[in-house]
Amino acid sequence: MFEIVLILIAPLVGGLMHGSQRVIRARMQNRQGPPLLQPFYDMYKLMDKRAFIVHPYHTILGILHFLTLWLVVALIILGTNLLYVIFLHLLATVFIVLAGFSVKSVFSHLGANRELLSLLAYEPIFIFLATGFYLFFGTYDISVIRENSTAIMTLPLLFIAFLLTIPLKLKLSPFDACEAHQEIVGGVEVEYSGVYFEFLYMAKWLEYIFVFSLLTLFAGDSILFAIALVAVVFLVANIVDNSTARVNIQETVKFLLIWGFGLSILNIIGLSFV
Amino acid sequence: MSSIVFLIFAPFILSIFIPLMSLKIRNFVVITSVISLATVAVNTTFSSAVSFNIPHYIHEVLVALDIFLLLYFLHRGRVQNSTLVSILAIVQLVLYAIVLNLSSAQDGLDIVVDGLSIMMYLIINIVGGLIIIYALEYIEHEDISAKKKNIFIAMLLFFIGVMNALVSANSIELFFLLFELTTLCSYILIGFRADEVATQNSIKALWMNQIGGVAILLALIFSITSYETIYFSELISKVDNTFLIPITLLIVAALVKGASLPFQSWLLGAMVAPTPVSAILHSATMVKIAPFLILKLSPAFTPFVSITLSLFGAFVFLVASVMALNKDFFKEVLGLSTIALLALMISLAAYGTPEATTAAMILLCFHAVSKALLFLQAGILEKNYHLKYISDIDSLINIAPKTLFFIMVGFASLTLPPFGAFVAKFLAITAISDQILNNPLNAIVLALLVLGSVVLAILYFKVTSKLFTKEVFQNFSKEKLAWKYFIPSFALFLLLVAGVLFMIDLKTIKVYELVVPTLLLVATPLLFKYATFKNTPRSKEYNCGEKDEFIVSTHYYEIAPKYLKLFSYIAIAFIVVLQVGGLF
Amino acid sequence: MKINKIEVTLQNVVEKITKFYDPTTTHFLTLNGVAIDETKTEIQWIFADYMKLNDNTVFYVVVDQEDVVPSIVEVIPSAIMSQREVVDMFGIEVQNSAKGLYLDEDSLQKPLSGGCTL
Amino acid sequence: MFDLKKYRKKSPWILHYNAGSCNGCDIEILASLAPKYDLERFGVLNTGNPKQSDVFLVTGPVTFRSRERLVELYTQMPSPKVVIAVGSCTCSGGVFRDMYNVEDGIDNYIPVDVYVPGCASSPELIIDGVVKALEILEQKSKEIELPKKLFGTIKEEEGVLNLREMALSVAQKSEQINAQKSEQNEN
Amino acid sequence: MSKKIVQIPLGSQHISLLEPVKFKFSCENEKIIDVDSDVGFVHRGIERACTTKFKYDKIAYVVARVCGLCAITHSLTYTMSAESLLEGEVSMKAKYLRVLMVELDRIHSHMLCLSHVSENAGYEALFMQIMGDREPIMNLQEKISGNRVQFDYIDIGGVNRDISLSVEDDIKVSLKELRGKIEDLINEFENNYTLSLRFKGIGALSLKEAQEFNALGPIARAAGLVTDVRSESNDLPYSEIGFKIVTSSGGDIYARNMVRLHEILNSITMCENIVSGIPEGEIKTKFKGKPNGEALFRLEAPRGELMYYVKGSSKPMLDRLRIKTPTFASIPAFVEIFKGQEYANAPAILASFDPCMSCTAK
Amino acid sequence: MSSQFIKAFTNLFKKPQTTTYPQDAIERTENYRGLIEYTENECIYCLKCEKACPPGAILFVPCEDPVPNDKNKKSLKYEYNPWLCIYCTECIRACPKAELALTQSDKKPQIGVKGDRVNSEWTILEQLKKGV
Repeated sequence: MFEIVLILIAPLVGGLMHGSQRVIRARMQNRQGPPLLQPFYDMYKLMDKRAFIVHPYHTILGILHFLTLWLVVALIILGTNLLYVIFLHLLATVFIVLAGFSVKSVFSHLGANRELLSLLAYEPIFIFLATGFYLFFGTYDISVIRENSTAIMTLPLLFIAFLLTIPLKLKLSPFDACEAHQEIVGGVEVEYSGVYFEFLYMAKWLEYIFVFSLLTLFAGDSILFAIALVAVVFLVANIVDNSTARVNIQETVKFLLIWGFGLSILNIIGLSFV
Repeated sequence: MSSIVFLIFAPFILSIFIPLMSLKIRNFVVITSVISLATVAVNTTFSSAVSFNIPHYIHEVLVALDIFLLLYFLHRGRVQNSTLVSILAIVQLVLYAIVLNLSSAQDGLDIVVDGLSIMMYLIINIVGGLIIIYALEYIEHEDISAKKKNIFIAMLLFFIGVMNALVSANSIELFFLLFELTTLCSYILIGFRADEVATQNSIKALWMNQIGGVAILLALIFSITSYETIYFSELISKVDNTFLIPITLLIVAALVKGASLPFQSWLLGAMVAPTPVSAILHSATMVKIAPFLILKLSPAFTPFVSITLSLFGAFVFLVASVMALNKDFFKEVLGLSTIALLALMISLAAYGTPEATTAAMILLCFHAVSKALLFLQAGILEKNYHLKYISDIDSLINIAPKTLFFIMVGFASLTLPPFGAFVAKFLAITAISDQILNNPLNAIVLALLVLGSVVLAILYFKVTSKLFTKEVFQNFSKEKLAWKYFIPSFALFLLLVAGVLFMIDLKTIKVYELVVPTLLLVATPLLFKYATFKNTPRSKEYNCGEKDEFIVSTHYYEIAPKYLKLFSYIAIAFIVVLQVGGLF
Repeated sequence: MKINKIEVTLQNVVEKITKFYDPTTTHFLTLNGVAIDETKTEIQWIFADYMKLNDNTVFYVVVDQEDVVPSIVEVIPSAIMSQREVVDMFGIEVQNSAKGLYLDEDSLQKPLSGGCTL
Repeated sequence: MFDLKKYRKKSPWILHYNAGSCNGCDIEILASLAPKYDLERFGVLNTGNPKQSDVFLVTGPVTFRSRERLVELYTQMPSPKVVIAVGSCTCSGGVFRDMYNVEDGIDNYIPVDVYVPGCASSPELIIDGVVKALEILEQKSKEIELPKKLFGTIKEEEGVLNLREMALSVAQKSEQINAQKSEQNEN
Repeated sequence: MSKKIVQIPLGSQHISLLEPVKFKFSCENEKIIDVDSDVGFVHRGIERACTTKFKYDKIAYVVARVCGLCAITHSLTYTMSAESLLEGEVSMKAKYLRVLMVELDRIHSHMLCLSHVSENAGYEALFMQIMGDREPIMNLQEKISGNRVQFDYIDIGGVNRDISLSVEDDIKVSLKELRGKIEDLINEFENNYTLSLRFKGIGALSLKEAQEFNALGPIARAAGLVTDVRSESNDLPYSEIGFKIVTSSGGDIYARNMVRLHEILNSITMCENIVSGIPEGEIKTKFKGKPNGEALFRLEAPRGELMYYVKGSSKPMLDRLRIKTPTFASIPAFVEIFKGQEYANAPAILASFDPCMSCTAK
Repeated sequence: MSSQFIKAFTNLFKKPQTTTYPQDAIERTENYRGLIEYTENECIYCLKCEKACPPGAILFVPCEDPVPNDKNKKSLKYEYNPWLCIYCTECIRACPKAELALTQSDKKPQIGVKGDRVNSEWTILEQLKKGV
């Protein structure tokens, strides 16, 4: 029962995180910033707006992206197979990429293509994350991982590699080339408007939940440690966001493949010697 | 036993008579025979393992046939001025002579039908049969004489017969003959259009495949001299860890047929043939020999061979996927992804653990179905819409929704849950992970595999998304498909769906994990069809306020030619290491 | 600031500018037109030296509406913009220069020429 | 349940277009997004994408070449939307009034809701303008607002609401009315 | 193969642009291979209006609206060229005040450019920081001239407003604070790794190209071309207040940023010198007569050399006013530089030129 | 990079730079150029300000019932368009009775809405002026 409530409020929690991220960013930039509930105001406003669409397929794919992502989050909360969740997350990405390519819009195409390339950067790390947990716990089941003690001491390099993917997934600097507002005006989301844009907007919130719930896996069964981990990582991610420029997508992929993926492999190889 | 004989001989006999038939009779005969072949193939699954010897006099005929075949190759080599073909034919003749001298009458089982063979029967006869039905329509759009059309159909049937025989052969000598016969079939089919490019590519296919023949003959010689057997079953049980060369040579033969690096160019050259040929080469026949052979041999592998081969397979998997990224020719993209996935199967099969073998076999089955489906659609695009290049394919969703649907299913089934290929990859990751603690090198295999599958996923989405690209105001049109196009495609689609049910039976993955994505994937086309957003206003794409049309296109990813060469050298190095590993 | 005015003809202007112009010491400022009366326009090529006090050189020629002004893009690539501007503003043809840098089809044509009245 | 309308003014996303201004107002818009004035405390985001914007900040007196772009961007914005003319020249042409390549204020092309004076408008005035615009935004209906003039051609399409087509028909109608009026005047 | 071309628009409306300018990039993947540009969006017809609509003594206000960023330089250059055709002498105090305003304007313009470059490189925090640091300068300008952007400070004969002692003190305090902040910024631009990925070696213009395309201002100086109109004329007292030419080498975005940052430091020094040594005198003297003859004046605007050509014939209306703006000359250079760059860098490169389209099209 | 790290972190605990503008007014500088204010009684109707104004934001249009002022011989009425004015203060410098008839206040101009006399209505006034 508790899980179901959690699943239902997951987007809202994500919205709160997004709101606090905006506030923190504003404060770090020495300005007042929006209210904490700003994402929800945006959401209500988008509901109220008349929407233009480009063509129905584009819109449907956007909605499916949101639903799939919610499903992914739900499955994580229910504590199912980690590797499977990661593959299902791929399906969500597929929907958004297809949506991006489905319109004849330059920026949407560019964004979708960067999204595809970023897949190359983070997906291997995610799969290795699952492998790391599998080797440590002997199972992919998230519920089992949550019930055991923390794995962070055994998988430190994987943890670092996973941290590297966080800016990419949350569209934070320096790895926000997929969204890149100043270059491609938001990428795949450029052609959405009104209530249909809301789905994409809320999907962004769900990405927060997705990333941070994966992060809590490193904390094992200690809830306090999990909260501390999320808070610290959230803060650090924001500090990095506010002290770096956006590197372009090639550099991003190169960096994550060499450092992120390299560290993951090292950690996995290291496991076999321990 | 009778069903096996039927599977082997019925296509041969039919293929002799088909060229004499008129159009209507031909279609009727072919369709009935294809159905009966498929039925018989399904039937074999219920029978227990069969094995028998072929009579002695047929042996003599087969030897004569073999020599005749090699002489024919020699002849073709001289006619086409290809020294390579000639030399390889001569080498084979010499080696074959040695083999004939060495092999005294052996008393083993020439034909052994095990579970693997039955699985291959299913693939060959069902998928191959569907492709032949499709070819009946396809060939009618080809600008050639009626007789040649008949010969084409006959060749395809003949090919199926050869494959049926090949997967049941236990004698390496017999295997060699059948191996050469598939080479012959591919040679004729690739060169079918008889223009310059086709001839060139068919010659290329011929000499490359002959390398495989040489390797088999060498393996045979070593096998006879060291282990005194010409049978797979005995060789595998007898083989000594210190002298694995017959096995490693057979692996080379498998790699040649599987068009792994550095032998990839013959399969890519095969694109010039009519599309059913590509379809049958890529899905049901020819290239499937590679994983089949590796699966057959894997119990005999030493750990060294096993890890080298899996590293090699994973390497080729990644490289071929990367190579496919910059291709624009639709069939070429499919071809390279075939090479990649075959390498993955080889890599998995090389492990020999139950999970890895299961993964390889699942992949083998579903790859056949998916690739057949995709190639059929490629042919439809080519014939109905004159589209060959991905960059030309815009708004297919409006022009040809059915074709698009099948293409989408084809691509989705190669990577996304709940389809078989996904389950196979899932199993593969688990299987390799299990091995990592034994040997850290497996982590590299896993890394290559993961990278490769992400690259492949990128490739598939890049291609499919191009089909979706559509302008704002464009009308939806209904697509008419000939039934001989539609039925095979639909049947293949049903097979994929049935595969999902089979996966549930497999119990490696939970039921809801299959049901949930299935629901999503079912919802997508339904929504596409019924959610039309009639009353929502449309607006044009955002182009910075400009009204011009801008050219949009998916990206391509160039790799420098020098890297291609480097990859080939690495592949050759792997093969050499493999042989050396076999020696010690 | 001082102006050195040098009169040229349409025939020898390119030659003279080629002789005068050295990209390391001089830079081209702009191509200027001054309407003298309804049909005649003075065309000026304005140059200045780098790091030299108050030094400007102006080559000028008086042209009719129908005359074709030679292009100096071969010598000075950056002149292309000002040539296009002169074409738009004065309606005087300059070799190989396109119209429509600033003005649309339906706006006032050759607004700076002597013949233009609003 | 609750009135969604009141959230409109809590989250205005702006689109900025320079229709030929001297960019004095543009840098002031930038300055009002910067820490000192920080428009984001009103929920303002500079999206730069007409499809997701509610507030259209226009600067400049509309030069000939920017006319079509201005209208194109305006039609791409979903209702309800408000248009703010920032700066004197945007309101009425300012110092550029009656110059030959200038159309004297954007309200000849699109309906303007708020006029922000000043040359250049200071961030203070821009904030005033935005706050004023938000009040107006809250009152607006969801009806599609169309520009006063439109250029170019449209693509034929049946069965869907094509915005450009609607706008064009409105524009043609208003042209006809104008023509009739001028005929009457002549008579 | 033409199939591989992607066309990417940048403008006329784009989030990274302040002004309408249209670039149509033909790209292979994201690599730009060809550029098609349209810069005429802002053409309003000021040159014609100055000879038909406005009298010579109002033109200073009109030409200020050519461009909001270098408005002061526009009015100053016009005023000086008109003054040279009239009878009268500008007092030394007015000259000092003019230079003070021009240099303050240069500081804020350079800072705006820097913030815009970092915004377009995806570094929002730095954008905010520089914009925040720029506010005191805007305040100073408002205190001196009464308006933040369009100062309308310079008129024929001198300047419009005197400077009070309290403002002088404010200037000293603010500039001192600013110097420290600029030094921090130099450190940040030099040492931030992600910024160097976006800036170093990107969008480079070689010295030879700079000479060939007649690039001007910070762009040319970043490429190593020693040119600054402030040392090419003696009409303004630049030599007395500690002007130094800042050059760099490399010609990439990084070098341009460095030139701008060091020029800001130099401008701060100059302003401090001016404030501590303003001579006594009238702020405005009366000029007699109507402009007669030809005059050509050049001045260093924040973006480079600005030229005015004025021709009058003793009438209240001028015969001809020609404005040659810095960006106008650099457009061929832009187009050349874009070729071969990644599209991802295009907005940053464009911003680093600090283009002023309303200058260009007038 | 590290200095920016620290700056971002310390900024989190600092008071933001942002003004609270709509709630609290912004301080005016002494030279602030606000609305042009006109005192009808002081005006001598020399029309110098009208001529001096670059954009033409001051018009003296003929009207039927002018405010009684014996200097106003042509029965003109002062009209001012704050949405056209560029606040250059040229009119005040031209005015012989500056600071009396025409002054620059430190009031900021009003935000216009639909129905204000911004553009099309102002055009009518201009035509009226031309007609004289």
